[in-house]
Amino acid sequence: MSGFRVHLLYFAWLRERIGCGEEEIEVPAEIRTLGALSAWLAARGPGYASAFAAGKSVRAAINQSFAGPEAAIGPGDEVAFFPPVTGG
Amino acid sequence: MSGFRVHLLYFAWLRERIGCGEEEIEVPAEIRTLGALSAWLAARGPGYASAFAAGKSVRAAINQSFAGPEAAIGPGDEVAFFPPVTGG
Amino acid sequence: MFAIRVQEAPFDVGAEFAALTAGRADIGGIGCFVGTVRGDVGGRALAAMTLEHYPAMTERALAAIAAEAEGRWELLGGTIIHRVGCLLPAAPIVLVLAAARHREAALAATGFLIDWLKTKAPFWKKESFADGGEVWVEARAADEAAAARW
Amino acid sequence: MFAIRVQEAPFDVGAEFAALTAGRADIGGIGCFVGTVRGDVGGRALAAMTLEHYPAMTERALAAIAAEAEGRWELLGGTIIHRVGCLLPAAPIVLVLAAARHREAALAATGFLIDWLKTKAPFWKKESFADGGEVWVEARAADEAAAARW
Repeated sequence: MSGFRVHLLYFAWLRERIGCGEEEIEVPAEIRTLGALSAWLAARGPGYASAFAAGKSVRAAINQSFAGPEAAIGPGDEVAFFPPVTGG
Repeated sequence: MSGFRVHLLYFAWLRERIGCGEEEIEVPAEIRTLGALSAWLAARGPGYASAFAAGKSVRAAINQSFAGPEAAIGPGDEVAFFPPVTGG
Repeated sequence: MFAIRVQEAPFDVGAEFAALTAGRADIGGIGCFVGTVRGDVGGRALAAMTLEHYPAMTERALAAIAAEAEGRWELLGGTIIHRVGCLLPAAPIVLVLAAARHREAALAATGFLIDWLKTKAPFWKKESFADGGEVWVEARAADEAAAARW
Repeated sequence: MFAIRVQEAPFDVGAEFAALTAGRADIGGIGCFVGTVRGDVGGRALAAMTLEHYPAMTERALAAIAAEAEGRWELLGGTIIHRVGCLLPAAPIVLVLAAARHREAALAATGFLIDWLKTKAPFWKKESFADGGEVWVEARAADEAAAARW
Protein backbone atom coordinates (compact mmCIF):
# COMPACT_ATOMS: atom_id res chain seq x y z
CA MET A 1 0.00 0.00 0.00
CA SER A 2 1.52 3.31 -1.03
CA GLY A 3 1.68 6.41 1.11
CA PHE A 4 0.56 9.95 0.35
CA ARG A 5 2.14 13.35 0.24
CA VAL A 6 1.36 16.19 2.64
CA HIS A 7 2.69 19.70 2.93
CA LEU A 8 3.98 20.42 6.44
CA LEU A 9 4.52 23.79 8.13
CA TYR A 10 6.12 24.48 11.51
CA PHE A 11 5.94 27.73 13.44
CA ALA A 12 7.66 29.41 16.39
CA TRP A 13 9.70 27.04 18.59
CA LEU A 14 8.56 23.98 16.67
CA ARG A 15 10.16 25.48 13.57
CA GLU A 16 13.33 26.25 15.54
CA ARG A 17 13.60 22.76 17.04
CA ILE A 18 12.90 20.96 13.76
CA GLY A 19 15.22 23.29 11.91
CA CYS A 20 12.98 24.09 8.99
CA GLY A 21 9.67 25.84 8.52
CA GLU A 22 8.21 23.94 5.64
CA GLU A 23 8.55 20.57 3.94
CA GLU A 24 6.73 18.25 1.54
CA ILE A 25 6.88 14.64 2.70
CA GLU A 26 5.53 11.16 1.91
CA VAL A 27 3.52 9.73 4.80
CA PRO A 28 2.73 6.00 5.19
CA ALA A 29 -0.83 5.10 4.22
CA GLU A 30 -1.68 3.90 7.72
CA ILE A 31 -1.32 7.44 9.09
CA ARG A 32 -4.93 8.63 9.11
CA THR A 33 -5.11 11.28 11.84
CA LEU A 34 -3.26 14.33 13.03
CA GLY A 35 -2.32 12.49 16.24
CA ALA A 36 -0.84 9.59 14.28
CA LEU A 37 1.06 12.02 12.07
CA SER A 38 2.55 13.80 15.13
CA ALA A 39 3.72 10.49 16.60
CA TRP A 40 5.21 9.40 13.27
CA LEU A 41 6.99 12.76 12.83
CA ALA A 42 8.38 12.62 16.40
CA ALA A 43 10.28 9.44 15.39
CA ARG A 44 11.99 11.07 12.39
CA GLY A 45 14.94 12.51 14.31
CA PRO A 46 16.07 14.35 17.43
CA GLY A 47 14.79 17.77 16.29
CA TYR A 48 11.32 16.34 15.63
CA ALA A 49 11.44 14.37 18.88
CA SER A 50 12.23 17.56 20.79
CA ALA A 51 9.50 19.52 19.03
CA PHE A 52 6.77 16.94 19.51
CA ALA A 53 7.85 15.93 23.03
CA ALA A 54 5.98 18.98 24.22
CA GLY A 55 2.85 16.91 23.59
CA LYS A 56 -0.23 18.79 24.68
CA SER A 57 1.29 22.16 24.02
CA VAL A 58 1.58 21.42 20.31
CA ARG A 59 -1.39 22.70 18.33
CA ALA A 60 -2.21 22.09 14.67
CA ALA A 61 -4.22 23.18 11.68
CA ILE A 62 -5.30 21.21 8.62
CA ASN A 63 -5.74 23.27 5.47
CA GLN A 64 -5.62 26.48 7.52
CA SER A 65 -8.24 25.46 10.08
CA PHE A 66 -7.46 24.56 13.69
CA ALA A 67 -7.80 20.79 14.20
CA GLY A 68 -7.46 18.31 17.08
CA PRO A 69 -5.54 15.00 17.21
CA GLU A 70 -8.55 12.98 16.01
CA ALA A 71 -8.90 15.02 12.81
CA ALA A 72 -8.44 13.03 9.59
CA ILE A 73 -5.61 13.81 7.19
CA GLY A 74 -5.29 12.83 3.59
CA PRO A 75 -3.40 13.34 0.33
CA GLY A 76 -2.45 16.90 -0.48
CA ASP A 77 -3.38 18.34 2.92
CA GLU A 78 -1.48 21.32 4.28
CA VAL A 79 -0.77 20.48 7.90
CA ALA A 80 0.73 23.06 10.27
CA PHE A 81 2.13 22.47 13.77
CA PHE A 82 2.70 25.28 16.26
CA PRO A 83 2.57 26.27 19.93
CA PRO A 84 -0.58 27.83 21.42
CA VAL A 85 -1.04 31.19 19.73
CA THR A 86 0.10 34.40 21.44
CA GLY A 87 -0.97 37.26 19.21
CA GLY A 88 -3.01 40.31 20.03
CA MET B 1 -35.25 87.19 61.45
CA SER B 2 -33.47 88.17 58.24
CA GLY B 3 -32.96 85.91 55.24
CA PHE B 4 -29.80 85.11 53.32
CA ARG B 5 -28.58 85.38 49.77
CA VAL B 6 -27.87 82.45 47.45
CA HIS B 7 -26.68 82.29 43.88
CA LEU B 8 -29.00 80.18 41.73
CA LEU B 9 -28.31 78.49 38.41
CA TYR B 10 -30.76 76.69 36.12
CA PHE B 11 -29.85 74.37 33.25
CA ALA B 12 -31.53 72.75 30.24
CA TRP B 13 -35.35 72.76 30.36
CA LEU B 14 -35.40 74.24 33.87
CA ARG B 15 -33.59 77.27 32.48
CA GLU B 16 -36.02 77.48 29.58
CA ARG B 17 -39.13 77.24 31.77
CA ILE B 18 -37.89 79.72 34.37
CA GLY B 19 -36.70 82.03 31.61
CA CYS B 20 -33.26 82.79 33.00
CA GLY B 21 -30.12 80.80 33.71
CA GLU B 22 -28.77 82.57 36.72
CA GLU B 23 -29.96 84.83 39.55
CA GLU B 24 -28.95 86.09 42.98
CA ILE B 25 -31.85 86.05 45.43
CA GLU B 26 -32.72 86.59 49.09
CA VAL B 27 -34.15 83.47 50.70
CA PRO B 28 -36.18 83.49 53.96
CA ALA B 29 -34.16 82.32 56.96
CA GLU B 30 -36.47 79.34 57.57
CA ILE B 31 -35.36 77.74 54.29
CA ARG B 32 -32.69 75.32 55.49
CA THR B 33 -32.61 72.53 52.88
CA LEU B 34 -32.51 72.07 49.14
CA GLY B 35 -35.98 70.52 49.27
CA ALA B 36 -37.39 73.54 51.11
CA LEU B 37 -35.69 75.86 48.63
CA SER B 38 -37.25 74.01 45.66
CA ALA B 39 -40.72 74.26 47.19
CA TRP B 40 -40.24 77.97 47.94
CA LEU B 41 -38.98 78.67 44.41
CA ALA B 42 -41.92 76.76 42.87
CA ALA B 43 -44.25 79.33 44.42
CA ARG B 44 -42.45 82.33 42.89
CA GLY B 45 -44.34 82.29 39.59
CA PRO B 46 -45.71 80.18 36.76
CA GLY B 47 -42.28 79.57 35.12
CA TYR B 48 -40.87 78.32 38.42
CA ALA B 49 -43.99 76.28 39.10
CA SER B 50 -43.66 74.61 35.71
CA ALA B 51 -39.95 73.93 36.21
CA PHE B 52 -40.29 72.48 39.70
CA ALA B 53 -43.53 70.61 39.01
CA ALA B 54 -41.40 67.92 37.44
CA GLY B 55 -40.54 67.00 41.04
CA LYS B 56 -38.39 63.92 41.11
CA SER B 57 -36.82 64.60 37.76
CA VAL B 58 -35.24 67.81 39.07
CA ARG B 59 -31.68 67.31 40.28
CA ALA B 60 -29.45 69.78 42.10
CA ALA B 61 -25.93 70.65 43.15
CA ILE B 62 -24.73 72.82 46.04
CA ASN B 63 -21.42 74.55 45.43
CA GLN B 64 -20.75 72.34 42.38
CA SER B 65 -21.43 69.00 44.09
CA PHE B 66 -24.53 66.88 43.49
CA ALA B 67 -26.85 67.08 46.49
CA GLY B 68 -30.20 65.58 47.54
CA PRO B 69 -33.32 67.33 48.96
CA GLU B 70 -32.17 66.89 52.58
CA ALA B 71 -28.88 68.72 51.96
CA ALA B 72 -28.41 71.92 53.98
CA ILE B 73 -28.11 75.29 52.30
CA GLY B 74 -26.74 78.50 53.73
CA PRO B 75 -25.58 82.03 53.00
CA GLY B 76 -23.51 82.46 49.85
CA ASP B 77 -24.15 78.97 48.48
CA GLU B 78 -24.23 78.41 44.75
CA VAL B 79 -27.24 76.21 44.11
CA ALA B 80 -27.91 74.71 40.67
CA PHE B 81 -31.09 72.97 39.49
CA PHE B 82 -31.19 70.79 36.39
CA PRO B 83 -32.67 67.65 34.82
CA PRO B 84 -30.90 64.30 35.09
CA VAL B 85 -27.65 64.61 33.16
CA THR B 86 -27.38 63.27 29.60
CA GLY B 87 -23.78 63.74 28.53
CA GLY B 88 -21.32 61.21 27.14
CA MET C 1 -2.46 61.43 35.23
CA PHE C 2 -5.61 62.18 33.28
CA ALA C 3 -5.80 64.89 30.65
CA ILE C 4 -9.29 66.41 30.94
CA ARG C 5 -10.77 68.98 28.59
CA VAL C 6 -14.16 70.49 27.83
CA GLN C 7 -14.20 72.27 24.51
CA GLU C 8 -16.29 73.36 21.55
CA ALA C 9 -13.63 72.38 19.01
CA PRO C 10 -13.37 68.88 17.53
CA PHE C 11 -10.67 66.57 18.83
CA ASP C 12 -8.09 64.55 16.92
CA VAL C 13 -8.19 60.92 18.06
CA GLY C 14 -4.75 60.14 16.60
CA ALA C 15 -3.15 63.15 18.27
CA GLU C 16 -4.69 62.20 21.62
CA PHE C 17 -3.40 58.64 21.32
CA ALA C 18 0.05 60.01 20.50
CA ALA C 19 0.00 62.46 23.42
CA LEU C 20 -0.99 59.71 25.85
CA THR C 21 1.51 57.10 24.68
CA ALA C 22 4.53 59.08 23.37
CA GLY C 23 7.74 57.56 24.72
CA ARG C 24 5.83 55.26 27.10
CA ALA C 25 7.25 51.72 26.98
CA ASP C 26 5.41 50.79 30.19
CA ILE C 27 2.00 50.76 28.48
CA GLY C 28 0.73 47.46 27.08
CA GLY C 29 -2.80 48.43 26.06
CA ILE C 30 -4.97 51.47 25.44
CA GLY C 31 -8.74 51.31 25.53
CA CYS C 32 -10.73 54.01 23.77
CA PHE C 33 -14.30 55.07 23.24
CA VAL C 34 -15.60 57.82 20.96
CA GLY C 35 -19.24 58.85 21.08
CA THR C 36 -20.74 60.53 18.01
CA VAL C 37 -23.95 62.34 17.04
CA ARG C 38 -26.37 60.01 15.28
CA GLY C 39 -28.26 61.56 12.38
CA ASP C 40 -31.67 60.28 13.41
CA VAL C 41 -33.69 59.47 16.51
CA GLY C 42 -36.11 56.65 15.81
CA GLY C 43 -36.16 57.61 12.15
CA ARG C 44 -36.72 61.37 12.76
CA ALA C 45 -33.92 63.30 11.05
CA LEU C 46 -31.69 65.29 13.38
CA ALA C 47 -30.46 68.73 12.31
CA ALA C 48 -28.09 69.28 15.24
CA MET C 49 -27.44 68.44 18.86
CA THR C 50 -26.63 71.14 21.40
CA LEU C 51 -24.61 70.25 24.47
CA GLU C 52 -25.04 72.49 27.49
CA HIS C 53 -22.98 72.13 30.66
CA TYR C 54 -22.32 73.68 34.07
CA PRO C 55 -18.85 75.11 33.57
CA ALA C 56 -17.94 75.68 37.22
CA MET C 57 -18.78 72.06 38.00
CA THR C 58 -17.87 70.12 34.88
CA GLU C 59 -14.12 69.77 35.16
CA ARG C 60 -14.42 68.98 38.86
CA ALA C 61 -16.95 66.24 38.07
CA LEU C 62 -14.74 64.82 35.30
CA ALA C 63 -11.69 64.88 37.58
CA ALA C 64 -13.67 63.00 40.25
CA ILE C 65 -14.69 60.33 37.71
CA ALA C 66 -11.07 59.98 36.52
CA ALA C 67 -9.86 59.72 40.14
CA GLU C 68 -12.41 56.98 40.78
CA ALA C 69 -11.11 55.04 37.76
CA GLU C 70 -7.53 55.45 38.95
CA GLY C 71 -8.53 54.10 42.35
CA ARG C 72 -10.14 51.03 40.82
CA TRP C 73 -7.55 50.08 38.18
CA GLU C 74 -3.80 50.49 37.85
CA LEU C 75 -3.85 52.98 35.04
CA LEU C 76 -0.79 54.52 33.41
CA GLY C 77 -2.70 57.51 32.09
CA GLY C 78 -5.90 58.55 30.43
CA THR C 79 -7.78 61.23 28.57
CA ILE C 80 -11.32 62.61 28.77
CA ILE C 81 -12.46 65.18 26.22
CA HIS C 82 -16.09 66.27 26.13
CA ARG C 83 -17.39 68.72 23.56
CA VAL C 84 -20.08 71.33 24.20
CA GLY C 85 -22.04 73.66 21.92
CA CYS C 86 -23.76 72.89 18.65
CA LEU C 87 -22.74 69.60 16.99
CA LEU C 88 -23.89 68.27 13.63
CA PRO C 89 -24.72 64.64 12.79
CA ALA C 90 -21.60 62.39 12.67
CA ALA C 91 -19.64 64.84 14.83
CA PRO C 92 -17.64 63.33 17.68
CA ILE C 93 -18.99 64.29 21.14
CA VAL C 94 -16.76 62.56 23.65
CA LEU C 95 -13.40 60.79 23.78
CA VAL C 96 -12.22 58.47 26.54
CA LEU C 97 -8.77 56.87 26.60
CA ALA C 98 -7.34 54.62 29.32
CA ALA C 99 -3.83 53.16 29.26
CA ALA C 100 -2.56 50.28 31.41
CA ARG C 101 0.01 47.49 31.43
CA HIS C 102 -2.63 44.97 30.41
CA ARG C 103 -5.78 45.15 28.34
CA GLU C 104 -8.15 44.06 31.10
CA ALA C 105 -7.62 47.26 33.10
CA ALA C 106 -7.53 49.49 30.02
CA LEU C 107 -10.82 48.15 28.64
CA ALA C 108 -12.62 47.98 31.98
CA ALA C 109 -11.62 51.57 32.80
CA THR C 110 -12.78 52.73 29.37
CA GLY C 111 -16.22 51.22 29.91
CA PHE C 112 -16.41 52.57 33.45
CA LEU C 113 -15.43 56.09 32.38
CA ILE C 114 -18.03 56.41 29.65
CA ASP C 115 -20.76 54.86 31.85
CA TRP C 116 -20.02 57.30 34.68
CA LEU C 117 -19.65 60.26 32.31
CA LYS C 118 -23.19 59.59 31.12
CA THR C 119 -24.69 59.70 34.60
CA LYS C 120 -22.38 61.77 36.83
CA ALA C 121 -21.17 64.76 34.81
CA PRO C 122 -23.27 67.92 34.32
CA PHE C 123 -23.98 67.82 30.59
CA TRP C 124 -27.37 68.07 28.91
CA LYS C 125 -28.22 67.31 25.29
CA LYS C 126 -30.89 69.02 23.24
CA GLU C 127 -31.88 67.52 19.91
CA SER C 128 -32.95 69.89 17.13
CA PHE C 129 -34.81 68.04 14.41
CA ALA C 130 -34.95 68.80 10.72
CA ASP C 131 -38.73 69.26 11.09
CA GLY C 132 -38.09 72.18 13.49
CA GLY C 133 -38.86 70.36 16.74
CA GLU C 134 -36.57 70.49 19.76
CA VAL C 135 -36.33 67.93 22.52
CA TRP C 136 -34.17 67.74 25.63
CA VAL C 137 -32.80 64.20 25.72
CA GLU C 138 -34.18 62.23 28.65
CA ALA C 139 -31.87 60.22 30.86
CA ARG C 140 -32.07 56.50 30.07
CA ALA C 141 -32.72 53.98 32.84
CA ALA C 142 -30.29 51.72 30.95
CA ASP C 143 -27.53 54.29 31.48
CA GLU C 144 -28.20 54.38 35.23
CA ALA C 145 -28.06 50.60 35.30
CA ALA C 146 -24.81 50.57 33.31
CA ALA C 147 -23.21 53.05 35.71
CA ALA C 148 -24.46 51.15 38.75
CA ARG C 149 -22.88 47.84 37.75
CA TRP C 150 -19.34 49.13 38.40
CA MET D 1 -18.01 45.21 6.90
CA PHE D 2 -14.66 44.73 8.64
CA ALA D 3 -11.41 46.07 7.26
CA ILE D 4 -8.76 43.44 8.07
CA ARG D 5 -5.05 43.82 7.49
CA VAL D 6 -1.83 42.07 8.52
CA GLN D 7 1.20 44.25 7.93
CA GLU D 8 4.73 45.07 9.02
CA ALA D 9 4.17 48.82 8.80
CA PRO D 10 2.83 50.87 11.71
CA PHE D 11 -0.81 51.97 11.60
CA ASP D 12 -2.30 55.40 12.12
CA VAL D 13 -5.07 55.25 14.71
CA GLY D 14 -6.56 58.59 13.65
CA ALA D 15 -6.64 57.61 9.98
CA GLU D 16 -8.32 54.29 10.83
CA PHE D 17 -10.98 56.07 12.91
CA ALA D 18 -11.56 58.46 10.01
CA ALA D 19 -11.79 55.64 7.45
CA LEU D 20 -14.32 53.76 9.60
CA THR D 21 -16.54 56.72 10.41
CA ALA D 22 -16.25 59.10 7.42
CA GLY D 23 -19.71 60.30 6.40
CA ARG D 24 -21.45 57.84 8.73
CA ALA D 25 -24.25 59.51 10.66
CA ASP D 26 -25.68 56.14 11.71
CA ILE D 27 -22.82 55.44 14.14
CA GLY D 28 -23.25 56.48 17.78
CA GLY D 29 -20.15 54.95 19.33
CA ILE D 30 -16.79 53.49 18.39
CA GLY D 31 -14.87 51.21 20.71
CA CYS D 32 -11.15 50.80 20.20
CA PHE D 33 -8.23 48.85 21.61
CA VAL D 34 -4.55 49.26 20.78
CA GLY D 35 -2.00 46.77 22.09
CA THR D 36 1.61 47.92 22.39
CA VAL D 37 5.02 46.36 23.11
CA ARG D 38 6.00 46.78 26.76
CA GLY D 39 9.66 47.58 27.35
CA ASP D 40 10.16 45.02 30.11
CA VAL D 41 8.97 41.61 31.19
CA GLY D 42 9.01 41.30 34.95
CA GLY D 43 11.78 43.88 35.11
CA ARG D 44 13.95 42.29 32.37
CA ALA D 45 14.58 44.85 29.64
CA LEU D 46 13.18 43.96 26.24
CA ALA D 47 15.18 44.79 23.10
CA ALA D 48 12.50 43.81 20.59
CA MET D 49 9.50 41.58 20.02
CA THR D 50 9.18 39.51 16.84
CA LEU D 51 5.73 38.53 15.63
CA GLU D 52 5.53 35.46 13.42
CA HIS D 53 2.33 34.31 11.76
CA TYR D 54 0.88 31.73 9.37
CA PRO D 55 0.13 33.86 6.33
CA ALA D 56 -2.18 31.45 4.50
CA MET D 57 -4.32 31.13 7.61
CA THR D 58 -4.15 34.51 9.33
CA GLU D 59 -6.58 36.59 7.32
CA ARG D 60 -9.04 33.71 7.26
CA ALA D 61 -8.84 33.41 11.04
CA LEU D 62 -9.27 37.16 11.49
CA ALA D 63 -12.25 37.19 9.12
CA ALA D 64 -13.85 34.36 11.11
CA ILE D 65 -13.39 36.30 14.37
CA ALA D 66 -14.89 39.44 12.80
CA ALA D 67 -17.83 37.42 11.44
CA GLU D 68 -18.43 35.99 14.91
CA ALA D 69 -18.53 39.53 16.35
CA GLU D 70 -20.95 40.64 13.64
CA GLY D 71 -23.19 37.71 14.48
CA ARG D 72 -23.24 38.60 18.17
CA TRP D 73 -23.67 42.39 18.01
CA GLU D 74 -25.30 44.79 15.56
CA LEU D 75 -22.15 46.40 14.30
CA LEU D 76 -21.96 49.14 11.70
CA GLY D 77 -18.36 48.38 10.82
CA GLY D 78 -15.00 47.53 12.28
CA THR D 79 -11.28 47.29 11.75
CA ILE D 80 -8.64 44.74 12.71
CA ILE D 81 -4.98 45.47 11.99
CA HIS D 82 -2.28 43.15 13.31
CA ARG D 83 1.39 43.83 12.79
CA VAL D 84 4.06 41.19 12.19
CA GLY D 85 7.84 41.29 12.08
CA CYS D 86 10.26 42.97 14.45
CA LEU D 87 8.71 45.55 16.78
CA LEU D 88 10.53 47.78 19.28
CA PRO D 89 9.30 48.71 22.78
CA ALA D 90 6.35 51.12 22.72
CA ALA D 91 5.45 50.10 19.16
CA PRO D 92 1.77 49.40 18.48
CA ILE D 93 1.04 45.72 17.71
CA VAL D 94 -2.68 45.47 17.15
CA LEU D 95 -5.65 47.74 16.52
CA VAL D 96 -9.29 46.81 16.97
CA LEU D 97 -12.18 49.16 16.17
CA ALA D 98 -15.90 48.38 16.43
CA ALA D 99 -18.66 50.84 15.52
CA ALA D 100 -22.33 50.56 16.50
CA ARG D 101 -25.41 52.67 17.13
CA HIS D 102 -24.86 52.44 20.89
CA ARG D 103 -21.81 52.14 23.09
CA GLU D 104 -22.78 48.82 24.67
CA ALA D 105 -22.34 46.89 21.42
CA ALA D 106 -19.25 48.85 20.36
CA LEU D 107 -17.43 48.25 23.65
CA ALA D 108 -18.50 44.63 24.05
CA ALA D 109 -17.41 43.80 20.51
CA THR D 110 -14.06 45.53 21.08
CA GLY D 111 -13.39 43.39 24.15
CA PHE D 112 -14.55 40.25 22.39
CA LEU D 113 -12.38 40.89 19.33
CA ILE D 114 -9.15 41.39 21.25
CA ASP D 115 -9.86 38.40 23.53
CA TRP D 116 -10.48 36.13 20.55
CA LEU D 117 -7.53 37.54 18.61
CA LYS D 118 -5.29 36.51 21.48
CA THR D 119 -6.44 32.89 21.45
CA LYS D 120 -7.78 32.09 17.96
CA ALA D 121 -5.49 33.73 15.41
CA PRO D 122 -2.16 32.20 14.32
CA PHE D 123 0.36 34.69 15.69
CA TRP D 124 3.36 33.92 17.88
CA LYS D 125 5.50 36.38 19.82
CA LYS D 126 9.19 36.01 20.54
CA GLU D 127 10.77 38.32 23.09
CA SER D 128 14.40 39.32 22.53
CA PHE D 129 15.93 40.71 25.70
CA ALA D 130 18.63 43.33 26.06
CA ASP D 131 20.76 40.68 27.84
CA GLY D 132 20.73 38.59 24.64
CA GLY D 133 18.17 36.01 25.75
CA GLU D 134 15.22 35.00 23.58
CA VAL D 135 11.93 33.56 24.77
CA TRP D 136 8.81 32.50 22.91
CA VAL D 137 5.91 33.99 24.82
CA GLU D 138 3.76 31.33 26.46
CA ALA D 139 0.00 31.39 26.15
CA ARG D 140 -1.65 32.68 29.33
CA ALA D 141 -4.43 30.70 30.99
CA ALA D 142 -5.99 34.10 31.76
CA ASP D 143 -6.29 34.77 28.03
CA GLU D 144 -8.06 31.46 27.48
CA ALA D 145 -10.43 32.30 30.31
CA ALA D 146 -11.06 35.78 28.90
CA ALA D 147 -11.87 34.33 25.46
CA ALA D 148 -14.10 31.63 26.95
CA ARG D 149 -16.35 34.07 28.83
CA TRP D 150 -17.90 35.40 25.61
